[in-house]
Amino acid sequence: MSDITIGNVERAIKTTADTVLANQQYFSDLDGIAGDGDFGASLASGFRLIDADLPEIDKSSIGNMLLKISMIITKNVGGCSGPIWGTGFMRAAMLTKEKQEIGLADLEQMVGAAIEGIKARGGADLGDKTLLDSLIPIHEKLKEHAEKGSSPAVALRDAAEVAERKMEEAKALQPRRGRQSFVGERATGTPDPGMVAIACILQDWCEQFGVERTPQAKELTQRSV
Amino acid sequence: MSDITIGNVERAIKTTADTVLANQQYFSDLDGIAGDGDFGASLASGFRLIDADLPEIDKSSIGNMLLKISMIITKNVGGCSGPIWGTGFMRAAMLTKEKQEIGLADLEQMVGAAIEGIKARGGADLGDKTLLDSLIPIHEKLKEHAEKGSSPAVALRDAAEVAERKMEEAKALQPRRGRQSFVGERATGTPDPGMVAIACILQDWCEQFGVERTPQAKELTQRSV
Amino acid sequence: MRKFVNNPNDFVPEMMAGVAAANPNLLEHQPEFQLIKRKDRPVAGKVSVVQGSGSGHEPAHAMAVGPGMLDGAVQGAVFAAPPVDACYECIKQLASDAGVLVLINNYQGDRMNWDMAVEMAQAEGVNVKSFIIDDDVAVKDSSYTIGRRGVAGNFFVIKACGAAADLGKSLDEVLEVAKKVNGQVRTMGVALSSCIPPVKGTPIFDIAVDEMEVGVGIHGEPGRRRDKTKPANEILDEMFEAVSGDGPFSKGDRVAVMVNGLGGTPISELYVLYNRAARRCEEAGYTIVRNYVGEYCTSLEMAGASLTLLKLDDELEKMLDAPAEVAARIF
Amino acid sequence: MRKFVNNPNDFVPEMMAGVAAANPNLLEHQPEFQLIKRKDRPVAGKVSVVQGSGSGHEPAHAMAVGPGMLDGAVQGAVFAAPPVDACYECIKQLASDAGVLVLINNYQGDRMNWDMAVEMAQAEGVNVKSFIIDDDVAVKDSSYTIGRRGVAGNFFVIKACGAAADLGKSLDEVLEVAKKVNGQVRTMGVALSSCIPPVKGTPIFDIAVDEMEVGVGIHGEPGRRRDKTKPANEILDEMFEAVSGDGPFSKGDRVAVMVNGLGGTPISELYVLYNRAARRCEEAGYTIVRNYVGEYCTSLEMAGASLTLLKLDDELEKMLDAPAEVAARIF
Ligand SMILES: Nc1ncnc2c1ncn2[C@@H]1O[C@H](COP(=O)(O)OP(=O)(O)O)[C@@H](O)[C@H]1O
Ligand SMILES: Nc1ncnc2c1ncn2[C@@H]1O[C@H](COP(=O)(O)OP(=O)(O)O)[C@@H](O)[C@H]1O
Ligand SMILES: [Mg+2]
Ligand SMILES: [Mg+2]
Ligand SMILES: [Mg+2]
Ligand SMILES: [Mg+2]
Repeated sequence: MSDITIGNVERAIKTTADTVLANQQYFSDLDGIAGDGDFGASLASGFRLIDADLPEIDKSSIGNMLLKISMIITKNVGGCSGPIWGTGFMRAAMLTKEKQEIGLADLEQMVGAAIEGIKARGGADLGDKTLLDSLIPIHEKLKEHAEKGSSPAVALRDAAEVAERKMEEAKALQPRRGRQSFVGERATGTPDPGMVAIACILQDWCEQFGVERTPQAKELTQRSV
Repeated sequence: MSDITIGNVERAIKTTADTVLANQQYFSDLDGIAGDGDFGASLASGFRLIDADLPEIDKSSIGNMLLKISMIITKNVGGCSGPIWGTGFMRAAMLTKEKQEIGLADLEQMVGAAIEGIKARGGADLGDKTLLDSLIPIHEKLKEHAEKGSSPAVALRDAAEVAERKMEEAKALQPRRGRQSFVGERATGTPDPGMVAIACILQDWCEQFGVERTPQAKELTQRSV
Repeated sequence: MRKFVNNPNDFVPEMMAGVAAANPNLLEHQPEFQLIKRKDRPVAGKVSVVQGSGSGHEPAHAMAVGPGMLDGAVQGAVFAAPPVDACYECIKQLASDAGVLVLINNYQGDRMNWDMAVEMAQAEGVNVKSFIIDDDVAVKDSSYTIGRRGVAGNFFVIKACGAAADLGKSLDEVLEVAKKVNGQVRTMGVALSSCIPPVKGTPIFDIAVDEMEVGVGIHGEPGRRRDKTKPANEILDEMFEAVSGDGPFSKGDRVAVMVNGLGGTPISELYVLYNRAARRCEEAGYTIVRNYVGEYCTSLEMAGASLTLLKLDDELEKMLDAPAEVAARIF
Repeated sequence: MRKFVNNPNDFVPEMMAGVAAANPNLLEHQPEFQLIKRKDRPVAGKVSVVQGSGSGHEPAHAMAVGPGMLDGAVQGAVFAAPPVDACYECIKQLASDAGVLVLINNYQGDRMNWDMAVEMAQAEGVNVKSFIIDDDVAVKDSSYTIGRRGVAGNFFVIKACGAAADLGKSLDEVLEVAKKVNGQVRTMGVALSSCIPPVKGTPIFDIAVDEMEVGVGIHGEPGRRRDKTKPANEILDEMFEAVSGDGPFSKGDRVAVMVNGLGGTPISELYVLYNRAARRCEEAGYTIVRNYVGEYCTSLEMAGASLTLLKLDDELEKMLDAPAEVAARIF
């Protein structure tokens, strides 16, 4: 019961694709408030193929599946999102090449590895108002739960909680990396699209995996700008 | 009293310049309804110089003065208006090279000569929805009054009357020459800017020369589109 | 006003001064007449080719002055033909012993002013002839025109006459080249937006964001109809059929194709249109020998494009191939 | 949408197909990677110069492929850097024994994708180096960028590197040329309107008709400030002072000047700006050796312009003088 099967991972990926495709316009619109409005389309160009290929792709291990996901993203998604998300999935894949099942401790390490990869790739860090501002505290929360031996469901609920709260808190920040840095007044007060995407995805995972959680932020309840 | 002095002619020209300059934006806006909106600016580019030069220019005869006016227009006004107005003044000048004073009969012949010149220049004729649709009936009215021996004031009042009425009537026409031909629906129902200009000028002459006449058309009373 | 403009009345003179400043060795600008002329023209034995019209169609006309192209050009205010005097000066100053050919786009104002200027110059013994360009198939008579309008096909007439003049052909021979090109070139345009003459300060016509004017003129004159916008390929198809169906084109022909932007349409969109035009030519059995994608004859910042087809033969291919250079260049 | 577009997702592939169709002898288009390459490249002994970035900046980048310029270019979706795989293919397919130089405009997405591709190609033994262009003086860090952005100065780096590669210089020597140009070139832009990415279908930012964004980026990123519009000369003055005051320019210098349109501004307005730029250079004691007025690096149909100054020396003058030709041409 504290284990996450390859089937769970597949379902999480399928849900992620559904979230990205359903919110393509919304994510682009968010990106458009202070930037170039391509975030939704960029992510969707990868997850559309993932959605289509998922039934067929190599599922000999969690790592092999994630590696394939990473490659589809790297091949098809440009902008900042391709390298960031591709690197994240790639690093998580590296730790699970042989695994059919993982525990919370594995998941925590996968997220940690993804974060390191993303930092190295894009040069951003905590406080730069990127999706790292979600991933880093999520990682801490997962670590906490892994140490406590919590259930994946509880960890997921708390991760979604953290994603929503951090998204809210980061609004006040000035972006310092990626597409939205130096937008000055224009970006301060607006959420980071990458952080909104993370929060939406985690909320949709909650729903998919039967984890009860009621989001508060209009970014999650409304999903349109 | 039935004679028109060179001073009267000068005053008429000065008034014409005032009318053109005061209504520059209006004339361009009228032209803009179904065309390129340069009529007001084009005419003004000539009459601004006429207004400035009028005190200085050769007034040894009515013809010499009008010749100078014609040359200023030809030199400075492009588009259709330059050749049309330049030719008109030129032809009128030809008939009055030696004259210090003219009668209605002279005036009638000057307008007739101007009409012939304009027809030859631009190839338009009655019914093409150009300022000829004003000038030709005005010319007829002047002829009538010249034969009757009317006063210039009466002739002027009736000329202004004709200009206003013809302007109204021509709205229903489809333009066939110049800038507004083939505008189809867009131009039908709208007045011809050249005809509006003629009506405005004659109305302002009435006022200037103390001829009582109350215009009805909003093109004359309102002078804005 | 979304424009880089100082005093709107200075717009044309300042632009022309800029063109001359950018080509200090080649060009001279005479502000009294808004005349741009080659400093090294006229030359004995070579016909001078000149043109002039209202401003707002840049790079036509003054920016088309250069080796192998025009020898001089005058521009009036935006959308207003240049005054007679300016046309006359253009002819006089460019007159060589071989003569002057005036290329006139078919608009009432241009014709009148140039006609008077040509008469004046002829009266003084200048060997000058004029030729009327009327390549626009959209409408028969239009605003500004009796008969068809002269639009982007203008470029080909200039290019061929410029080359012919450089070859030392006589005035009558260069005139024949103009006739030939004009007889074999056809254009139609579509506008997606209006444009804003600086002095007017507001758009010259209203058009909704989802509307287009099919067969628009380069002063925003109405064309065949106002319609809802369509996918790029369908718009191109309509232009292609209008142009191809009107001209002397048949299977097996060698052609030049131009997709001309009207000023506000990015070059990326022009290549989307060209992509379809190339396909349509292939299907029609026309071999594209040369293509031209860019801005040649515009209406200020109007969003829109026109399609031009020119039927070629050996003589014209040689003329299009000939070296040429203009004020508005890339390198 | 005031655009010539079919399915918005096909916009970039169709545009690139059009570019290849317009240059059938010179260029090849590979739709899998949105790669445009010279058919006759790579060649032994010559460094290949490549570039790639998001679409929407045409004629940069794919339309700058041609003799004396780029050997190949990849483009991503509008305003999105091309994916790693496309960058990798571009490097691999253009790799000659003399090596490949990748010119990257300084945007986070471009850097990341190219960095990964360069690493991948190097791992396979390809002799490839990259160089970051950052000529925009408007802001230090910006959206998309740590450090300055790469904008229209890009053209000069391409032109000089293309010429250097044609001269048979080594990869390190061509890289030195890139460094030199980048060190001596400065740019700043001003936007008068937004632009509309086809997939988005609406403007990417709001700006009132009487407002301008001073120091705008080529993706519409904010610049130094939002302000009321001003007369053209005053806008040019501000650009001139920003650019001239930042770079290594001093009295007596020989310079190249570029007035670059952002896509929706007619060339007439660009010459009004150039007219002032020429005056300002004269007053500053700079001799303009070459000038460039037109569109080189755009933001779709954005109304706006940028000013670029490049300090010259004998070597660079020779490089700018060298023959070159690109897909987007006039004759
Ligand atoms: N250097 C970076 N590190 C981590 N995340 C980043 C970085 N740069 C951007 N991002 C994330 O990517 C999102 C934007 O993605 P996208 O719109 O695809 O990129 P682009 O900036 O190229 O348009 C941002 O909201 C941010 O969360
Ligand atoms: N051939 C012509 N004969 C007489 N009047 C004409 C002719 N063509 C145009 N006009 C007059 O000129 C007016 C338009 O002038 P203007 O706007 O200066 O010319 P353009 O058509 O060159 O823009 C019309 O309203 C009409 O009255
Ligand atoms: Mg983005
Ligand atoms: Mg007009
Ligand atoms: Mg006009
Ligand atoms: Mg982007």
